[in-house]
Amino acid sequence: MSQVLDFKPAAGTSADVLTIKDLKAYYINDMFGVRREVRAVDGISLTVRRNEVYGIAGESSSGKTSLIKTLAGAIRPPMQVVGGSVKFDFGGKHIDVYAEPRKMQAARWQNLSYIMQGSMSVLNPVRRIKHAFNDFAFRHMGLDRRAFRQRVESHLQKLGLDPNVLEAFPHQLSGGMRQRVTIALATVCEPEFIIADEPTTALDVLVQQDVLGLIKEVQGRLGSSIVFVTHDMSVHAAITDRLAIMYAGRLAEEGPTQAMFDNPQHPYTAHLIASLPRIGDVSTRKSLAGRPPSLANPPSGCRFHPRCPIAIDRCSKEVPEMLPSAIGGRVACFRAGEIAVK
Amino acid sequence: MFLPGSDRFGGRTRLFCSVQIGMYMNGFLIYVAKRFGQFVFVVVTGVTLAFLIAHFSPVDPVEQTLSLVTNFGATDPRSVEILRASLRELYGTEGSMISQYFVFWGRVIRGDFGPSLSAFPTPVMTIISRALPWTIGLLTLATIISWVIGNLLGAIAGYFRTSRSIKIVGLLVMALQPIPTYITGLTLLIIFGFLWPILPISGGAQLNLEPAASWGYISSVIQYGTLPALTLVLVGMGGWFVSMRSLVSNIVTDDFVVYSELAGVPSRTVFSKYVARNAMLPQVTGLALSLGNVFGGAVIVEFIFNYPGIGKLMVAGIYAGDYSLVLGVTTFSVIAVATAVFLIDILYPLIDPRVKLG
Amino acid sequence: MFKVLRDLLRYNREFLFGTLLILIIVAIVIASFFAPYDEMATYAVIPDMPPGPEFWLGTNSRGQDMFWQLAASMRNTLMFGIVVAVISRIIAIVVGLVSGYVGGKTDQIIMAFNDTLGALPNIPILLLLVFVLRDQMTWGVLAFTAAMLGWTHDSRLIRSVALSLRTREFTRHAAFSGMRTGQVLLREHLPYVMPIVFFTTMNNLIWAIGLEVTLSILGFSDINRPTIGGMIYWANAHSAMVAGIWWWIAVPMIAVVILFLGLFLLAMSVNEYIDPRSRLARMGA
Amino acid sequence: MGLFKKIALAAVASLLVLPALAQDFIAGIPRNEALIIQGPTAQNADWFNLWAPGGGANANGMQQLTTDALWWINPEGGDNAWTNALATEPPIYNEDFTTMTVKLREGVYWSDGVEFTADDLVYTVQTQIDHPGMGWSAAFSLNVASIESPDRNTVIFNLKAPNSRFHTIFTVRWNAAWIMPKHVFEKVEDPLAYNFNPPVSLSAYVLNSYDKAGNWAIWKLRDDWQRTTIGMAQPTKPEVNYVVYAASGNPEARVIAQRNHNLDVINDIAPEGMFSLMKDNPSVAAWLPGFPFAHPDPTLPSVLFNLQKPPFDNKDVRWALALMIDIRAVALGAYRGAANISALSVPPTGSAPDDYFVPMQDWLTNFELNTGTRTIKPYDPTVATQLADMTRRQWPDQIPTDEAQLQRIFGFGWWKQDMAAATELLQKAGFTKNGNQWLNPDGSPFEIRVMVEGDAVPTLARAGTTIAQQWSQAGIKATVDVAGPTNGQRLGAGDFQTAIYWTVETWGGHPDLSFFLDSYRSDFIKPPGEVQPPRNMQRWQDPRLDALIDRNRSLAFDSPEVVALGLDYLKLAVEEMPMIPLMAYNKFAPFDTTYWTGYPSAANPYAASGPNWSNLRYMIVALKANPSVPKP
Repeated sequence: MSQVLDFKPAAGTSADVLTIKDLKAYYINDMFGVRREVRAVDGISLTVRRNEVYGIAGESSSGKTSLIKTLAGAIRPPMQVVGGSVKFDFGGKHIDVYAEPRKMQAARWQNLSYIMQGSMSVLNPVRRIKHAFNDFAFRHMGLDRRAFRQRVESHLQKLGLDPNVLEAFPHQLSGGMRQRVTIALATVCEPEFIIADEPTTALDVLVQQDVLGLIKEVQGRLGSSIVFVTHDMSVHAAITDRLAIMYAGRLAEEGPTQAMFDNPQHPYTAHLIASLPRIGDVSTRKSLAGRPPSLANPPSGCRFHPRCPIAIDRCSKEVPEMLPSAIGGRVACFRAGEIAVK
Repeated sequence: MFLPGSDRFGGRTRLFCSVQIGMYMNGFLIYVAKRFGQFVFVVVTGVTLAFLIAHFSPVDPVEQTLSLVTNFGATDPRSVEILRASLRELYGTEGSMISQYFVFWGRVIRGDFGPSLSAFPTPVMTIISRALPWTIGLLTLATIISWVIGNLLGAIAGYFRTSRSIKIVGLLVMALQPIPTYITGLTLLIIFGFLWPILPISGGAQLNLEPAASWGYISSVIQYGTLPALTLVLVGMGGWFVSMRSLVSNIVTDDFVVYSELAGVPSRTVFSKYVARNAMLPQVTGLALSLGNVFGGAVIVEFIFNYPGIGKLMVAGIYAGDYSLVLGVTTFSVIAVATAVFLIDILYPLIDPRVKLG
Repeated sequence: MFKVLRDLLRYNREFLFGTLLILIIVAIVIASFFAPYDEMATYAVIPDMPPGPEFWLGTNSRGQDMFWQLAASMRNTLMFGIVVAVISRIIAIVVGLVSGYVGGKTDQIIMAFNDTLGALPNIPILLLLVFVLRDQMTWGVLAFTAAMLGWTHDSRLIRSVALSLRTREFTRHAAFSGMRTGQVLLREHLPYVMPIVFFTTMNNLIWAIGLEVTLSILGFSDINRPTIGGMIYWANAHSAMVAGIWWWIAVPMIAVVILFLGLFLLAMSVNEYIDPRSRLARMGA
Repeated sequence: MGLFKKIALAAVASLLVLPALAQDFIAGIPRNEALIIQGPTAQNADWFNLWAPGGGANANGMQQLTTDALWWINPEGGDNAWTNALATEPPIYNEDFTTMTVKLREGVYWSDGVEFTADDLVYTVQTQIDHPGMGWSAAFSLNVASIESPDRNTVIFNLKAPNSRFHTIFTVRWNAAWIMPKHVFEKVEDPLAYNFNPPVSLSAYVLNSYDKAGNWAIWKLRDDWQRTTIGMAQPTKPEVNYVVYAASGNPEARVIAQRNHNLDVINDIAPEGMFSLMKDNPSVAAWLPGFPFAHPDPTLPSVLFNLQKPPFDNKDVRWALALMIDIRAVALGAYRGAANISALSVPPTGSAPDDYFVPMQDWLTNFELNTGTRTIKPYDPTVATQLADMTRRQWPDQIPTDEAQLQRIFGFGWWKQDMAAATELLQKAGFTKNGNQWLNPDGSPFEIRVMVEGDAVPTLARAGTTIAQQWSQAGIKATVDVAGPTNGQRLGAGDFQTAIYWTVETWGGHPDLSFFLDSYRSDFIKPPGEVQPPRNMQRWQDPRLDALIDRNRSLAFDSPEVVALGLDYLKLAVEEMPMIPLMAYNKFAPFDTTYWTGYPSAANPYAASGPNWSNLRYMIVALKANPSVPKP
């Protein structure tokens, strides 16, 4: 793509950057006497490989935001991790997020960065952009002030941003510009792992394209892994290498993006893909009956069964395990592969 | 000013909005003009209100002076008659209400509220200007201290919600807040003036000290101001504490705070530069809005501790039936409070870059 | 509503404690209607008796039983606060809802006036009025004046809520279906601002009673009428503190602290309850 | 939370440091050389011109310590009440009281070294005649036709009309026409606009320093203190080097300050504060060594009626209201029993008990009142004894038992509360009773408003509430109005029904009643609605009274007939009851003996007590340092 593509992953390390095992994170609320457990993340296992874009999809309140908050070690009460583990491997530097919080703290931004949803509000409204760079990145770079400033400016230029934005306040920038600044901020330390949480959601379509391109380009250049979260399946189709589908706090299916779009194994995946608008298709999309389940009081068995068009008796009684799927991924469904995409 | 877009993205300048630094000054002037308009509106309303109330006073300044003069000693009825005639001439309370209203405005603008009756012939303005430094000093200090401590504790309590010791301090601070100023002040007076007499309970500074920039004088002023200021601080900081705590506990869930935490920005920086810095902004506005009440508190505190400020002056004026003094102090305090609010308002853009200057 | 109250009582310690404190006050107020002595009477009992089995809260130097004085005073003081709160609530609701609903220039003008009144220092204005009116300054006049000064802050709060309601779906529905503005405000908007009104009522009560106490202590109110501030005024007039009649000062002071703490705790817990964020947390997001 | 702990630690630490910071009460002046007196807050602190309006109430030491006049009367002085100050002898009137000759003292100097002469006196009178706004201008204009000064020690006043009391303008009880320094004022263009700062003193003390905000003024002993009238009478150098007038806050703050030995002389506090000081502080002295400790001022708080307002123009109504009062309850309510009650219309103080009260007892006991249905003898000579018995329970070893002594402390007798007689009197006046409520002759409810000044004079406010309550219990709805500072104005304008205040004030040390009586003549009485000049606020008009006043004007000041005339006035006042006399104004003025001893007392009444009285100067020069004074 460009002459600046000169970063390669370090050799000699394992292929997985992130390993999540049976992670459980609940909101536990004890207010006015009502104890509620909201099982936002309920037994999820997954791995993210080096130099890949890993997508997480799902409806709103499916727990995807909770999942990435949990894997980034960014939860605050009332949310608690009640089981499982999150482990990173940054080029041989192993971190168990919930066992070694100090190590995790040190790795932030250097090895692991974050592009957040809602570009409007992720920057401190009363401080100039340069302060954000100072706060976030300075201590990781080991540079003096001047060199750091030069580094930031050249980084911004690489991303097509005028270094003058450093002197601006967030409110003086447009939405797209702010998102670019955020991306610049997240990539300035050249981290191995980037979490992108709906980075394009609030942007108009053209800007979206632009930002996606930018993310892809930076990822390619740095060789980082990205966990990319969005409910927009078309974005996943455009950018991710592998894709995980979340439903009600659990994974429904995981696999290579392209294969999943071609041949979804889980009825819910099939539904999500089917609801994508396609050029030339004028038929009305059939929307799924019912609403997403309450995470405080989820249905028994397979959590999708009340809305599933092909549910059988067993689905309401037993919880389906994540098992290898036909397309080289994993799926949690007793009738995996039985539904075809039109 | 437009930032040039990069070639790579086809020069999409539409992405980049202008950085409006050049517009800043112009917008600031408009903002100041608006605030000034509000200031003038407040002053006019307050002064008119004071004039109207005072105008319907049953207190006749001439008779008031007479009764002050003839309160003691032998008084010959005939001499009182002569004195009354000469006083009528002096005060000149003639003319229609409208003309008196304009005469009053003339006086307000000139800062001339006439001679005080209880301190005849000293001008009211002279008396006010003597009392003013005390009140300004006490109020500024106490307000800043209570604002800083209240907000600091509130911010700490909002940010570090789980700490037990902070919860206890928070409860104490909040429990003090609804107690009326007089009761807090009287309690402090009983404790530190009566049961354990270690602090002066009356006056503004040591006797026989000339105001000077000497350590002796300043330390004396501090000592005499301790109990009044402490009262105002104890009463004042609870409100700041409560509102700051709730502001902070809202702000900590804001994206930019969460983001900075995710980024591993040290929690001290997050607390001070992200949380407190943002939560402070509404508190500055709140400070401006609360000044009127703070001034009311000063009246009480000065009364309790015999502190030689504006508030005590006003109460003394009422007790002495000093018509011109009371009217002067009221008018003056309306203007003073409005001015302070105006000052805070125009300084606000300096701390909040987002303020809509248009 | 009842369930909310029960939940609050059962699960919110601040609310429970606040309610208990207020119940103490209410019990005292109710007791005032069964007083064996005329509340104005002096030298009805032996003066200067310390608190004990015969006189629970002691007697003062004017020969009044402190308990019954406190009861009558609490009733009168509370009455004052409630009158102020009710009048100023009505003004605040009307101004806030109308300003928020109508919006635009009208809103700006109303709020400019609102802020002007809010920026005036209350105490000097009230003192000037006291100075001018003297013994025509009955508690009714004082309550009315206080109410006139005490609504601006709350009307701004209510306005901000009304402003957000204005763009909501149901407002448009109501407006399209031909409801008059007054009806929209009364039927659709008022219920939304009621929790805020409740919260500000507590604060307003605290403010109004504080005002009454202050003015009475300074001797700027009707000294014939027993009030909390009046009790302290008479105690000061008899140098109760240095004379060692500590209960004469302590009783009204403690009573007013109980009242204020109670109101404050109620306001706090209700505020927490109606705060959208904590509500959200409760419902599970 | 480290930050928080630091804050808490700092708060505690600063609290502990405070006592270490404690400063001397007065900067730069040894405490044992200074006498600290309760002063007012003087808003016009840099105004020392006593002769211009407003300056007359300058009670921060100016008029007490630096001024002088021709003669002084000590209200408690008894036979020695009269003092010749700047004059060497009492005034010399001619036969028909149209000239008054004054002989002046030699060797008296102003504090700037200029000698006082007749020129100063002539200048004082002439300047005030020329400037109508000045304090004593009217008094001089009305009386003085011309002034002669044949030599430096003699001044002769030629009066416009006979006046046997002209000298009282120059005679100090509280104040008088103070002598102006000619050499200072003659250089001034307008004596009314001149602030006289720094003031030149004619007495033993001179201004040392003052607070512009008026919270304190400090006066120091003149080096040439001997060249003043007070110094000449003083055998040894006064020991008080500095006199500090300090604004001392509310009554409780004053008590606390005296307990902390930072306030030697208190002007006035509530009775409770006095009792507390006397009980707990052995170093505190007072006018009377035992209960009630107070100094009775020569003023007479009374229930004033507005005689121009019906039904108070009816003598029977006034008497009925008097008989409804239980004076013992009033004394307990106002003063906790520490009251010096009086049934007569002169204050029971100074020489009055001997001059008037003792001689009147028989007449009072036999005084008969016609209630319309019968004749009663309302006087109860034992009331004061009963009061003493009631307070003795609380102060067992303080109350004497000797009746003569008791009379000096608690007063003589008063009217016995007599509801039956009051009922008859009201019925006689056409009132009817409906249940427990009295109705006016026209059938409307009989309601009375009782005006009190309020906080400024708390004891009278308390008396007012007690009396209002007694009337209410008797079936007349009475409400108390607190007039505050408008009190004087409302009294003057007649804007009251009844009021608790004093319109009778005497020399104290002299039986002459002209001090108040002269202003009672009917030609000063204004029609309703117009402002009545002091002091006849009740607007009492009676030809018999006018006759008495006229007679008094032609009597010499020291004539024995003065007392006989006074007795006639008292009898008239009893019969007419134009006001209900209650008691002397008992002033609670405790002295701290930690630093100074030898304060005046009932046993040694060489000066009146109370720091705003001008003759306080006699006390200041007489004080001795306490030998056991704590070392600074």
